[in-house]
Amino acid sequence: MTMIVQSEVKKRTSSGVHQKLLAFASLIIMLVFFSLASSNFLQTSNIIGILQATSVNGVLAVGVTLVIITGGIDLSVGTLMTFTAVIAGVVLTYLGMPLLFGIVAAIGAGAFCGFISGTLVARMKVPPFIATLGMMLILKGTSLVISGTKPIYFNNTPGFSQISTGSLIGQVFPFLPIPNGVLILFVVATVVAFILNRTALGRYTFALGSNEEAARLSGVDTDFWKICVYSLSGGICGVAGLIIASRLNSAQPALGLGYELDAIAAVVIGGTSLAGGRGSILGTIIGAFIMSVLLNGLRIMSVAQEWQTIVTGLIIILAVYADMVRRQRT
Amino acid sequence: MTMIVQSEVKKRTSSGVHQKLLAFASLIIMLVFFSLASSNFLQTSNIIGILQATSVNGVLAVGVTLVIITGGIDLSVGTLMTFTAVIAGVVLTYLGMPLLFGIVAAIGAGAFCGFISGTLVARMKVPPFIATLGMMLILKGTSLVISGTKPIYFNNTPGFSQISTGSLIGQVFPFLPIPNGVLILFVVATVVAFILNRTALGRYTFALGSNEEAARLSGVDTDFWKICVYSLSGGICGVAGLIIASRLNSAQPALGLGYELDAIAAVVIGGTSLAGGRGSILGTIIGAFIMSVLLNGLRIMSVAQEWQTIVTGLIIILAVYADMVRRQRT
Amino acid sequence: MVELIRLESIDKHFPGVHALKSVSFDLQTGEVHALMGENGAGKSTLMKVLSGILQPDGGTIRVAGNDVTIPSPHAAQALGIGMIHQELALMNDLTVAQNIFIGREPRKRFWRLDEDALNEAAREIFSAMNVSIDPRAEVRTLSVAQQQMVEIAKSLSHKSRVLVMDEPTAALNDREVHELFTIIARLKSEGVGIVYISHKMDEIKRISDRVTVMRDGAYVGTVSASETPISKIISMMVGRELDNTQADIPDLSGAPVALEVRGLSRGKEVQNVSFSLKAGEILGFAGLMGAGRTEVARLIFGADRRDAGEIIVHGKKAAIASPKDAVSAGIGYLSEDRKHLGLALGLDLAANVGLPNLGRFSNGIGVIDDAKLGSIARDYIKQLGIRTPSERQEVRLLSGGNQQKVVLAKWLLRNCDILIFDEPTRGIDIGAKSEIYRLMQALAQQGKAIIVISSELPEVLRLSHRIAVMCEGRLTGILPGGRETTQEEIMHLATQRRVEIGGEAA
Amino acid sequence: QDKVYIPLISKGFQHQFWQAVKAGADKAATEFKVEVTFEGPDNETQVDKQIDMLSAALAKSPQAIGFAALDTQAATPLLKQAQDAKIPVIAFDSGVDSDIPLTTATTDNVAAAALAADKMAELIGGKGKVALVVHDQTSRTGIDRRDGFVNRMKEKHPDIEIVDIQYGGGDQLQSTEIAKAILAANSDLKGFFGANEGSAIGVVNAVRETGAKGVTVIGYDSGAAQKQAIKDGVMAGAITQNPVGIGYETVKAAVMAIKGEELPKTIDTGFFWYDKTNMDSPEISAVLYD
Ligand SMILES: Nc1ncnc2c1ncn2[C@@H]1O[C@H](COP(=O)(O)OP(=O)(O)OP(=O)(O)O)[C@@H](O)[C@H]1O
Ligand SMILES: Nc1ncnc2c1ncn2[C@@H]1O[C@H](COP(=O)(O)OP(=O)(O)OP(=O)(O)O)[C@@H](O)[C@H]1O
Ligand SMILES: [Mg+2]
Ligand SMILES: [Mg+2]
Repeated sequence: MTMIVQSEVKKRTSSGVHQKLLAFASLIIMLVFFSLASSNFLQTSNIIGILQATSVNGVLAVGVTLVIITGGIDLSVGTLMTFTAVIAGVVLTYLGMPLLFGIVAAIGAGAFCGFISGTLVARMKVPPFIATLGMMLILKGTSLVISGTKPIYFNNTPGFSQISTGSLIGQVFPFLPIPNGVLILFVVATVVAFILNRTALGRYTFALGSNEEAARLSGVDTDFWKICVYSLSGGICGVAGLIIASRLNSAQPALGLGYELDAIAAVVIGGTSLAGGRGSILGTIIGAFIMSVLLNGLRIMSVAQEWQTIVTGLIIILAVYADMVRRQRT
Repeated sequence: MTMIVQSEVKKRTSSGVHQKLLAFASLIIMLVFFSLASSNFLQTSNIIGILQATSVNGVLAVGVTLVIITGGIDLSVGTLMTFTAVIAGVVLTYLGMPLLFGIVAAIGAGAFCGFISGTLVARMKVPPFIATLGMMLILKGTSLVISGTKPIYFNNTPGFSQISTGSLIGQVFPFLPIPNGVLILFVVATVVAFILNRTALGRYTFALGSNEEAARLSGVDTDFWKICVYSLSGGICGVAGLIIASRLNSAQPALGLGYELDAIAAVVIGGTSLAGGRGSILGTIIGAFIMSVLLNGLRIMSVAQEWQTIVTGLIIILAVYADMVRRQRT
Repeated sequence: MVELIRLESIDKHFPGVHALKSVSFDLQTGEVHALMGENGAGKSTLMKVLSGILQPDGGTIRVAGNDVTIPSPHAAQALGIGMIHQELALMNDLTVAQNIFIGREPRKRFWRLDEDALNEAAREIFSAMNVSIDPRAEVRTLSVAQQQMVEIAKSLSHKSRVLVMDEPTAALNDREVHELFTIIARLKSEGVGIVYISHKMDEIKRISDRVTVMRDGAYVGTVSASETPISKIISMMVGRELDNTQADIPDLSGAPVALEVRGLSRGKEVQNVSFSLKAGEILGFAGLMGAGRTEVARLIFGADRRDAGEIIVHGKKAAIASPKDAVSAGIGYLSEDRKHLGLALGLDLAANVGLPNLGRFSNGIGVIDDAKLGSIARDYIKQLGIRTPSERQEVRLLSGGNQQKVVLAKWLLRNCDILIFDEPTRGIDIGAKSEIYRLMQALAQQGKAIIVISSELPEVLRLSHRIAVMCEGRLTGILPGGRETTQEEIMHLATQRRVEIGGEAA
Repeated sequence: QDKVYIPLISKGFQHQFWQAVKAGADKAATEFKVEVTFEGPDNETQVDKQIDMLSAALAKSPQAIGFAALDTQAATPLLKQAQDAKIPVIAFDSGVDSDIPLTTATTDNVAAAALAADKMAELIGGKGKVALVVHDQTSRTGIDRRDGFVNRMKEKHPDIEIVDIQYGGGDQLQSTEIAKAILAANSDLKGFFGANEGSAIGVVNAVRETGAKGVTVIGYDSGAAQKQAIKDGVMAGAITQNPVGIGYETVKAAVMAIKGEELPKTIDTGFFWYDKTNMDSPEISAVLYD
């Protein structure tokens, strides 16, 4: 993680530690504020709760960051997550296959749906908004049809709930009972950050968003790479599907709508431009944490729900505004 | 590239009657299909039901079209609509003021909120997605706070429900009992189309989306005009708020979330590009009708609900794809 | 003559770049004052300060004797200062006339804009400029040269007292340049002061009264245009003398044919174009604006779909359906529109240079060797004299000419057998230009086949071994290169319109 | 066409509760040889979407119609239209502010939530802190269950303090996060009430994930996960309505109305407390669903 942090910051601005800390400013201010406001906030269990609450949205946001950097958008991430959870349910519970098959099926199904969205966008030139809106509806319906409009429980696959709620880290360091879901989030983020900053796929992702025609005229097979990006993003939704299914120990076919907005919001709060061409995974992770820390803090403070909503709206605007001002300064 | 460019030119400049009809193609195919599939579809009452179902989303979509043409986006339209309905409720029911005050208050409140979003976007350079996401949350919470989390009924303002459900046209032509809500939709659409195509505000709307920097370098006060566009769009949301409140004879404070996606979808189905710079109100209206005809038709055919969702997704993609192909051909 | 503008000790910093170091500049009524300097010298930056786009860090601006601040382009317009921008700043979705009068539309009653008056006014401006562009056409459908004419028309419509022209002729050919100069002469006689930025030395001699030279963001000196020899100006700019001789045309009779094109056609833009190109040969393409040269290049490169025609590379028919196919067949294409088609402006220099070449810099699983890419990018920065703080600078922050060099580097690195350069020296300073000529000649000597499309006849004449001339989508003839071909011969072929041919045939 | 057609417009569709209502309706449809369709909006705020559904249903000229109103007044004009067309309307789940529906097949949510409050008081010994996760702040069922629970506590169990009420939209994940935050803020929490299936599961998940001790969880509705939680002892018990019964009675009443038979003003399908001790009894297991 540290490595990525450094490289990303260096790449953007090439100014030192100071800069790095500032990027976290809103997050840190919020953390300090809530710690002072409620003594319950800094409890280990609550911190772990926040981490866990970020895992699903964080993973989705990482996936959608890729698509947004290409200049696209993916509205289907929420229902795709649900769809992959249902697929895992069918494979593990209905077909009774071993755990690994379920994992592969979920991620594979996600990548496949991403592939379809990508093909619609790249080859058939359907605007991303429409292609993924259509996918969102199709997957929502399909999840209901496949599951028979009822949850699929994973009671026959005992290891399944460990995917997100177990703690590998906790087994090694008992004082750090970080749930696997969070671990997965960081692994996914690290891998994707690596892909984005170090590999050809990542470079083309940026090039597509920056100037697709220029990339095409450079001999880059833009359609192919775009499809790759959507497929990768879909596969990542599959990971999110596994995390949420494991956490609820069930695939809830009706869930998922609305998650796309949270994920996109995290991405944009994290400084990635919806116009494409620029963005970072670190930013997205910070964005996702800003959202979950905010919600958790307000809940801990027992702020009435309608006021929670208002404050969240204000803080999101403020955080992004502060970030804009900071960037213009430096 | 060149091919597309040229075809679009032709479309704009030398668009014959033929061409215009083709734009309706998906809509007409759907109408024909559903008429054949179910004898109930073409009943007057059902047609009026479709028109009425389109009025709210149609008005919202017209408003958001303006913002999208500037290259922005407005996620707050749904909750802004609700907010204006609640304001009308407060003015008419809680304060007992006459009908006209309620109407002015709702539209004024909408324009004011649009003004704030516009200021955030234009002057404070907050990305539109974030500014309006924040507004969406703020307005959602504020509606609940103001209304005391319960619906406000308009039982003391007898004329109120006439705003959308009465029929001025029906009074003149009894065989055409078109509800006022639909009339309002067409009036709003006509006025906005006029503004967009014939006035300076419209010109600058396109200019902003096409190349804001160029407009600024040409001495256009881009910030001012952008704020105007958001304010106008907000005022239009106020009209939608009146229509829906009148239709439900109540201001439902929790309603509204998710409406933004329907509105944006109608705009994009209607051929307006999310990248800004191009779009038309006629397209948006067609897009809104495609969505409501589709839903109504599937309901009339008693398609199971989960399949309705799937088919809707497929048709949306297909309609837009067909439109892309058509444009490339001609 | 009265002093219109006086800029004194203007300073401007960008992150990592000291773009203007206490620069002074003045402009009188009725004069054409040329501003010269290498790419990245700070010419555009200085003029952006004058036209309110950038705010200086220090220094004073006087307009007609009064100290002023110019906080916005709008304020500049109010002071009578108009500017033609180097980077075309037009609204693609609006029509030509709408672009020209943006912000100043004539109105009718009920807030309506008067479209007819708008189009009529635009038509008048064009007819005064002696060019034919449909005011109702959407700007995105125009070629770069036409867009440049629209920019000029736009600045003329302001009726400014001061007109800044930042490389107005970069995209124009001789005939259009001639029209522009007629306009400039007229404006001059009306007392308008003109700041003229160009890298074309002959133009400076033809129209300017005084020349101010900048180097590395600093003021070098101001001289009289008529009394100062070009070589003196050049040495002020680059600090050394340039070799300006034409290379000999090599004997290519034994060389293999690298590229052959047969019957290439697409709509009206390209009709039945056939030619062949040998390894080691430089084939120039001349023609007027819209002659179809760019389109021929795009068809060969697979950027557009051709209606008919064969492309034969190294004796084998190449199935080129996309730029990817062309690149794998060893063809590179340097586009004329660097901003829209050549560069990913938001990415850094190294990433742009790497774009067609990532295969070479990545391992089996696609991990890029950024260190290697970076060091190669630095090599090109040195070789081409790209003015940039580092190879990590975003391309959009480079000066126009330096951006062009980045596009060049990208294709040089790709090392294609067949290279198509479409207006390769557009906006490139004289020093770098001769460097690029030298590079092309060296590439040809290495056995590469090169097509150079250029609207500057001297450039075509100097570089080409043979010269293909196009008119209205047809290849009207291929002339030998070297000293025996004259500009007149080329112009004759370039204006050989269809009617005339029809007449001959009849 | 020959078959009698009765559309049911419900408040929801995807949730297990509504699926159970649908199952009951389908059962009655087979029994009475009628055709039934079942439709409802995505969530309980979408009043106007429900109106559009009702409008489309009426356009199909059904013989009768079942309707669970999201807002008690909003549908009045359409119900009038139904009345004019002589289409009998049967209300289910909650009533309509109108005398057009011939009968209402419903549960008294207020009374049911009050029973949950009484059980809670009993289980935690009459005093301590209690929190609620409710599915919706504005829908009828959300309000009734919240108020039923809270008011009963105020009236009958003054030593019990309600420390927090938050709303999770019935989304299991969101409800889980909310419940965890409430647990973190109130380490001495004694009781937790989840006001529908999603909310209840959220509370259960939160208790499981945090390992909180000594929290008495009471749920609402049923479903496999809730039943399991009761078996595991994480949940003390829950209130169930009889959704299958609601669906069944609605269709049955519609059939009777078509035949012109007399109907009672309301059909109370009842609610039940269930816990480890009575879950498997025949009368309780009949009203539970998976
Ligand atoms: N916004 C900016 N941020 C950072 N650097 C900039 C910016 N604008 C210009 N520069 C730098 O300032 C220097 C001067 O640029 P300028 O565009 O004025 O050059 P120029 O003389 O017009 O060159 P050319 O002939 O290539 O157009 C260049 O090194 C350029 O990279
Ligand atoms: N993007 C475009 N869309 C539509 N027509 C175009 C486009 N680009 C060029 N054309 C037209 O195609 C024809 C050939 O243009 P092309 O750009 O190939 O000419 P050229 O010889 O390269 O001239 P130029 O000096 O303008 O670059 C012209 O009639 C031109 O107007
Ligand atoms: Mg310049
Ligand atoms: Mg050209």
